[in-house]
Amino acid sequence: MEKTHTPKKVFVDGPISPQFISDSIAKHQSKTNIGAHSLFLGQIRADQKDGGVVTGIEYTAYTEMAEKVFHDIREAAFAKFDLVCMHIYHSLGLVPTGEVSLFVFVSSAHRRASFEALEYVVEEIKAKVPIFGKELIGETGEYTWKENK
Amino acid sequence: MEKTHTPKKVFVDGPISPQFISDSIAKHQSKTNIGAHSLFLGQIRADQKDGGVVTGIEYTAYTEMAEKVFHDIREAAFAKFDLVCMHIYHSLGLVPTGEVSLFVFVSSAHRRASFEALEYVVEEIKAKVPIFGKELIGETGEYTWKENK
Amino acid sequence: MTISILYFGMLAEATGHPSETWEATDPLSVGQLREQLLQKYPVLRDRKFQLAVNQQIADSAMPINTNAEVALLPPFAGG
Amino acid sequence: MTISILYFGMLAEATGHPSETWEATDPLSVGQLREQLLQKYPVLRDRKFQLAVNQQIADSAMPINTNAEVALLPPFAGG
Repeated sequence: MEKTHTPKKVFVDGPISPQFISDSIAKHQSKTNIGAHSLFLGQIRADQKDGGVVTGIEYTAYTEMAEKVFHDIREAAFAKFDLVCMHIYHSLGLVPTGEVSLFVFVSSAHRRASFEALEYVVEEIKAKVPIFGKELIGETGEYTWKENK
Repeated sequence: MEKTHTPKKVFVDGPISPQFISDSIAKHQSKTNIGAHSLFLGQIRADQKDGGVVTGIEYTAYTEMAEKVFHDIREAAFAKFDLVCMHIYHSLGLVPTGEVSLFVFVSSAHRRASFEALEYVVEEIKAKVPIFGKELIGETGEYTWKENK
Repeated sequence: MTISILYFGMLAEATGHPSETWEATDPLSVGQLREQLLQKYPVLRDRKFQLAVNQQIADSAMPINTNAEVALLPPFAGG
Repeated sequence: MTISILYFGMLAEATGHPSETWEATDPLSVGQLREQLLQKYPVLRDRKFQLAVNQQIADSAMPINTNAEVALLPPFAGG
């Protein structure tokens, strides 16, 4: 059990690579009280828009507030669910279509806590963290602003 | 959308490595209709038992039946949830404590389908697939037979 | 008729072998076979197990045909 | 009193700058500031946004103190 959850670095520059994800997984193999890991990866879709296909999302954030909100979500998840550990990473800057911009990683002794915490954390991030996304469209410099549902 | 879901190879010899997981993730970056991946990893816990600590699980299976059941679970998940793709891997043989024996990977356009499918698939595997596990205890050759709850 | 019986996990351990050929009278239901198995292997009486016939979980009423593959499955432990 | 205003995403685009210093009469509520902002930037009238005061989402009744940091936040798009 982690007893103190110091604020952790969430934002990373550009896409989150598969190698970064496997390194995170590998680091947890020494935590032998973990029986279940649940992971969520948000990947940029090539959605069709007026004017062309989405080629990537340019992320910006109100970073100071976002880091506080990430910390609050983290604390709330540890209070609600019986977790061993949790990591959240989110991209800033350009993330091309097909690449990963959000990585949520929750680990627990038994599977139910990890399922429930995963959903909770992802929904909270989508609803509460001041991150903004410009969806780049086609080859002509067009864009629209993304809005979470 | 995958339209035909031919039976896939599920069983792997020994632990599922972090590198194997990141290779699977990387292969999905060309599927640009995917917006959400949910992953589950079952990791072997060092549970305390009479006689010592669990050092690993030795998995065996009724493989012909297990492969059919995995296929049925896969088909049912595609019918129930709006998925783009799905992969299931399970270890046979010895998986030491701290290593991964089950890897479920579901991908969809939007997050809800991937959350729901992940839970569904993991619960179905635990309940229906004829896989058997001998929990090895301490250094003296003792063991108990594992039973899913 | 002849059927083939498979034992898995702790049941292979309890019976001392992973499989055997079983000579039985026809007709035979799953429930009847279970009784015969418990008679031959009293050690199975305090073990939980399900029976699968031709790789499908079977209830007691299901008839077993000749050449069927019957598996004794202890509790599952996948994952 | 002086407050500092931050504009994010499409709102920085709409107002033409990412931040400005705002001179206001004291007392000032979040709702009153919102009205003054809409008067200065009519383009904000058809934009959805929330206000955060010192990095906390604020409702209309909340008072704003001098040196506060007020942020205009368009819809969130994380993930």
